[in-house]
Amino acid sequence: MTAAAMRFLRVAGRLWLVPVVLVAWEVATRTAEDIFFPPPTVIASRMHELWFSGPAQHLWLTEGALENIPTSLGRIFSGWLLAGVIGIALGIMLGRSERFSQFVDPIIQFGRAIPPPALLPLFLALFAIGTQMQVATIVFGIIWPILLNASDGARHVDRLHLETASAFGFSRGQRLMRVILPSAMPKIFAGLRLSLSLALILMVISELVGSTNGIGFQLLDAQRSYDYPGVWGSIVLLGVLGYVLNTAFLAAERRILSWHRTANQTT
Amino acid sequence: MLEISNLDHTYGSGPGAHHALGGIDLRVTQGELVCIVGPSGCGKSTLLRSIAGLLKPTGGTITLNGTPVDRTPDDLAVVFQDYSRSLFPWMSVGDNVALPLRRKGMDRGQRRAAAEEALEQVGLAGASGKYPWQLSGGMQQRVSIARALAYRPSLLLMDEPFGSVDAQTREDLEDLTLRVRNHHNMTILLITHDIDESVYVGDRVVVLAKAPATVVGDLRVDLPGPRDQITTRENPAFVHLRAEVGRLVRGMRSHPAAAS
Amino acid sequence: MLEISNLDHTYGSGPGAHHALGGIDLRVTQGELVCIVGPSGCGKSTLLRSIAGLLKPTGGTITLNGTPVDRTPDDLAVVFQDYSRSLFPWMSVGDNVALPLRRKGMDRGQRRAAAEEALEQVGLAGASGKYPWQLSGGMQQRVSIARALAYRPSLLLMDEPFGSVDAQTREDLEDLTLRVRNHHNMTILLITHDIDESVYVGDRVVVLAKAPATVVGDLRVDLPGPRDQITTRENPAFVHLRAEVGRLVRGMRSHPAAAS
Amino acid sequence: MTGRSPLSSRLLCGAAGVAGLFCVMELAGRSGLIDPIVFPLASTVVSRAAALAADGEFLADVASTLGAWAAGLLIAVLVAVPTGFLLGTLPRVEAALRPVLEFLRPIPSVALIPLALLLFSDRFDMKVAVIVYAAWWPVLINTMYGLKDVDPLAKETLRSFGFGRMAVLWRVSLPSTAPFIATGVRLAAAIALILAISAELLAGGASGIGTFIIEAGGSPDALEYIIAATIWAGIIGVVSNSLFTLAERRLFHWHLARTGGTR
Amino acid sequence: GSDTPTETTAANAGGLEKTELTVGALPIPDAASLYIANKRGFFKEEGLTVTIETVQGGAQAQQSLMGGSLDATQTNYVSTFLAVSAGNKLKIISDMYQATPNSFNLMVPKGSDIKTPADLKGKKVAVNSKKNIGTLAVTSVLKAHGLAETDVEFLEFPFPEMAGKLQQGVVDAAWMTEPHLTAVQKNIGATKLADTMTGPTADFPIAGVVVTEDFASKNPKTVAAFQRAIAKAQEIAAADRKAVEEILPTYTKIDAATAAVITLGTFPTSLDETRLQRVADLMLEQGYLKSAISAKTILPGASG
Ligand SMILES: Nc1ncnc2c1ncn2[C@@H]1O[C@H](COP(=O)(O)OP(=O)(O)OP(=O)(O)O)[C@@H](O)[C@H]1O
Ligand SMILES: Nc1ncnc2c1ncn2[C@@H]1O[C@H](COP(=O)(O)OP(=O)(O)OP(=O)(O)O)[C@@H](O)[C@H]1O
Ligand SMILES: [Mg+2]
Ligand SMILES: [Mg+2]
Repeated sequence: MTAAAMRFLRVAGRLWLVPVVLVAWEVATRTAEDIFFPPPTVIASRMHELWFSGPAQHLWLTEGALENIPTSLGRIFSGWLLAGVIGIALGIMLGRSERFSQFVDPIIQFGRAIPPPALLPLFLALFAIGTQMQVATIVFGIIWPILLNASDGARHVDRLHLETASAFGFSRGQRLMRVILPSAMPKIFAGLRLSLSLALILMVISELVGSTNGIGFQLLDAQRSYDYPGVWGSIVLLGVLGYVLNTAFLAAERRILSWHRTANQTT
Repeated sequence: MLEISNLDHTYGSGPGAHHALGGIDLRVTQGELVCIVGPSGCGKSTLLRSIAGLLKPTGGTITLNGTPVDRTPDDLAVVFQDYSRSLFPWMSVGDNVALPLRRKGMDRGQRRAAAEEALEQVGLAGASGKYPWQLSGGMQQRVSIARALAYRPSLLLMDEPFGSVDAQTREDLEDLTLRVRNHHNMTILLITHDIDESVYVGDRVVVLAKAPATVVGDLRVDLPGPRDQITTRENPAFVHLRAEVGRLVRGMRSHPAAAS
Repeated sequence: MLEISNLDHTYGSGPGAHHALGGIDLRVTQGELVCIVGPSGCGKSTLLRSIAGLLKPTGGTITLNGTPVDRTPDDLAVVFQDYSRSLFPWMSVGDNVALPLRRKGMDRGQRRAAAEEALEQVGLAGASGKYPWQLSGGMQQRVSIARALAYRPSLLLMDEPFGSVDAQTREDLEDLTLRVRNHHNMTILLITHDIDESVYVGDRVVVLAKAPATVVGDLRVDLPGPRDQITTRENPAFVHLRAEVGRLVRGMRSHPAAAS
Repeated sequence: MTGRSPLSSRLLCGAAGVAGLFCVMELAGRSGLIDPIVFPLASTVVSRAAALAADGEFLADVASTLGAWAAGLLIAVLVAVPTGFLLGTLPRVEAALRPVLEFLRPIPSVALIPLALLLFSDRFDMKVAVIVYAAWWPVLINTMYGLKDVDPLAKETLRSFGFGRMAVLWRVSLPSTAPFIATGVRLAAAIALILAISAELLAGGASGIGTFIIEAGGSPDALEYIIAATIWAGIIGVVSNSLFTLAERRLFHWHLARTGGTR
Repeated sequence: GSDTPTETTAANAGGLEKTELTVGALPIPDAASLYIANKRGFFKEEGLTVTIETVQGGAQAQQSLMGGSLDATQTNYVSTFLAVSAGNKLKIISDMYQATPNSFNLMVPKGSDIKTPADLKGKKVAVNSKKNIGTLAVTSVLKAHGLAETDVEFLEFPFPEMAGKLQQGVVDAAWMTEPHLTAVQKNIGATKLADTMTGPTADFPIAGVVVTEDFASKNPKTVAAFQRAIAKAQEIAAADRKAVEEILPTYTKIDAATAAVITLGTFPTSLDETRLQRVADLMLEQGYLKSAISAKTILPGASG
């Protein structure tokens, strides 16, 4: 068998469940005939109409797609990256400094339990309306898994690894970059993966207030126009985006954590 | 150089407490190689960890070059008993060895070369690109020895460093340790269970008794140098000393003076 | 009982591949204690893991009592080289030892008693309530020996089981192993780096050569039993065998027949 | 370790931290950095929150939210942990389900509330369903990542004694993954609370913190009420997290002892 | 729960199909008569046990209707017509609230340059929800001043946050209702730019009670009983402002003092087809509806 055919079979093997689910969904919705639950084909044609029926020179993307999807993606990425940097830095500080964690922990646990929409007024007060405020909302909403997992990972580094580091007089930087960070990495990645999809969710929430574009805004717009295929279309778009982002993430993770995968492989 | 007086350590507290070290006095001079022997679980590793500043003893003092040890002293290297867990699985063997050398102000190329050399010395030429978990137990142990030797510390602490290698390799590593020590005037504390080894390699052999650990013997090894695996071990003085240490470890005192 | 023929194993593939076992043939009969010696990194642990069914060799066959080993055989126990990682940190020492006994259908009380007894035999009476990480390296090693012995397997695989204990304890453990073997007619494969030990304890000594591992020597140890630490080691046959094994490990062939 | 009780020092430091934040917020309000019209003064909000503690109706709201929260969290954990084990140990199943799961994961639970409204005729069920949907992800993901972190030698040890897959899963994988699962549960606990409140906020109902916020929305002092209620949500978060942490410390003392937990 | 068995018997004597109703209501003055009817026992008299649940907005409440967690709900008419045009089968069973002058105003911050609605060209206007009564009313004001809907940018903010947005200059004008209207004048000195309930929106119908068509056809007697009770309460609310002021603090966080000063709408006492038709017509005119809807089709009795 050729390599291409092998690859095809592998991908097919991975995705076989998708058509099954789609067909089941179509059949179920067609029999139920509920206007709230349009069949996937209807959703697909609405999605096509909304986003993919543009002119060829725009890669068949409509103006709506070009306006809303990139803006939303921009918000997601900047929010996620910011949350990653802040979350890892703060998480490691919390994990490694008992003192610091004693002072800050209650505030963090407090912040974690606050519904992000409830803090919108504060963000609206602190940040300029629009992208800045939305990114702030996303960061606030998704930072917790990264923060918690990072601080957990940093707190529970194998003691002997740390002792080795001190015995050889590792500098603070080396200790951090070479010992603590790599050994917390698997947990940090779990956090990053969780918050990547949370970022999509928070993007929607942040676009619900005072916003004029974005996927979340479109979702809201469809909702209040009672455009059910449109609502479902936005949801499907989010799901597809999430799937794509997650796949890219896993590919990156596989490269970065390769030692981890093979080291812990069982035979 | 190293002065330990009345060192005492108790693990935990309450009914589950364990009194591991019971007042240890020890003095090691610059450039000496002191072997520490004693029954399993007597407190050798505990002593070593205290000297390395990794464990805060509950009593007594340790001073190194005049300053009390309350954190890990500079210019120290340790070969841990649990060598496999002390290697970083996310780094290649070469990086594991080269990493501490950053402290020595070496540049990338120098570090790499020094790591390669150290690995070759322990018989692991060509393994530097592998990961620790791709090596056998004995090879991992040798990586951790290479890491310590490449670092050229002024004080080297080794906790049963040659336990997982075959006899031939063990002898090579003993000789390597002696050579490196002589070249770089290191002070070495070496824990071992092999009495022959302790006499062969040490300038002094310190014998610890069990629970809580105390020094029950401190024998000077007066063997002609340079040592040699065959001639030294045939030396009558060697045979005598080894019997003496053996008796001490087994709890029979050779002569009153040796008792603490 | 155990038949290994033309066993071959290569780790990985492509340029980073490592050919660890290069066609090993070995036959062990019921009740035999076979010692395996060989240079560090030659493939001893790999061989052991294959027999235990923990690793699927890339070539050759292993049959145990007539059935090919493709998964972990029943009634087997292993003392791993990396003993500290093979103990479960979330269980007390007693529970660690008692856990496998569930497979033997013992009730709680019996398990507990058997564990206590095994721990006492390895010199750890009273440690059963502690956690593994509260013990010294040698004590942990003894716990993993106690766990294997308490299980009374029909096939026992031991990978450098006495490497981290002092000479006295080592001798005691050697004798304990022999006693338990005789009582329960176990078959034992024991990897060791101590040539004296291999001759003292083994019915046969198998010598492996390096990279890829092959059997270069297979010596029958014909020493009068019961063995005794003092008299056996003084026996001229012992001294001769030990020199022979030593030569084999060092790569000098004693006589043409021993070469593969 | 210092001589004084770690618990009391924890409380003291935590209180100091909270007091610090309070002062910063109050100052920001008083100095005009944050206009009190836009975001009320910290002191106003805190006194409003304190007054709520004596408000029987609000306490009933809190109880109602907590009920849905606890039920949702419990179900989420009970579903996610076995699923995580299934997916973590059967790579083929994981590969087949992954596209579907990864498609579902980023769908905002908030967007699903209207659908949940259509599907459930009981408000409590609806809330619980939405909570389970959102809260099971962190537990699932952490379980799967934790499983990857299990020491293979520990598993091999048990296998060598002839234990089967299930026994290895139960006796090695579960205990060594447990601390990481616990982190997932703590993450999920906060998310569950957020979802409980959001569901009430969007769907309304007879009682609940979210319903309280809707009612407050008609008031001229709405912001104060909303933020005061939010403070209670935060307090619930702190308390539940402390309980979880306490439980973790007791259950996983071995984990702390082996890792650099006390350093 | 049905606490008094005698009443259940009475209800069954009346032949009611369903005696226990869960009704959604927003915590705003519009819903006053529901609470008055409940408090004064008008529902009980009709053999109904009514539980009022707070809802956040019309759209979610309609979904709860479909899902079955609500039997009836308060909703505004613009949402209702939008829903009906999308294919939802709904029936309006009672009219509850109607605009009066100054009950829904466009506000600008103190000292704003915007003096008339014509100055709004290119400015930002806050509404609580787009494509709803707010944008509809503001647009009709704009039209009266020669502007179109697209000449301003509408931004969505919850009513309580609008004061802050005006103050910060995030928006140039805000469409608000009571009690926020009173509060924003008092707190930041905002001033009224225009009353949005004039001209085509004068006395505009705002809110009523809806049920699903299915519910209406299966429970005609229950619906009738409900209508009678609400009508009684509407009459009280329409005639006696004190009654409304009293009931407001019981289901909203509006205190008695505020309740006494805010501008209230009126409480119509009958369900009138032609009045409702105005909403549909204005929506059609402004493009909210793609095709005309006859109000008659969404009143009980007519099959939609
Ligand atoms: N973390 C700990 N908590 C409680 N007790 C401990 C701990 N670590 C070690 N001990 C106890 O202290 C004693 C000495 O331990 P140590 O590791 O120093 O022994 P050792 O001399 O190095 O033994 P070995 O030769 O077996 O390695 C042992 O009895 C052990 O049980
Ligand atoms: N997971 C692995 N991946 C790649 N190579 C491996 C792996 N495990 C072992 N090896 C290689 O296989 C060879 C044999 O290893 P093994 O552990 O069997 O040696 P050993 O005889 O037990 O040595 P020692 O006495 O040092 O324990 C070594 O050269 C090692 O580098
Ligand atoms: Mg030790
Ligand atoms: Mg090995």
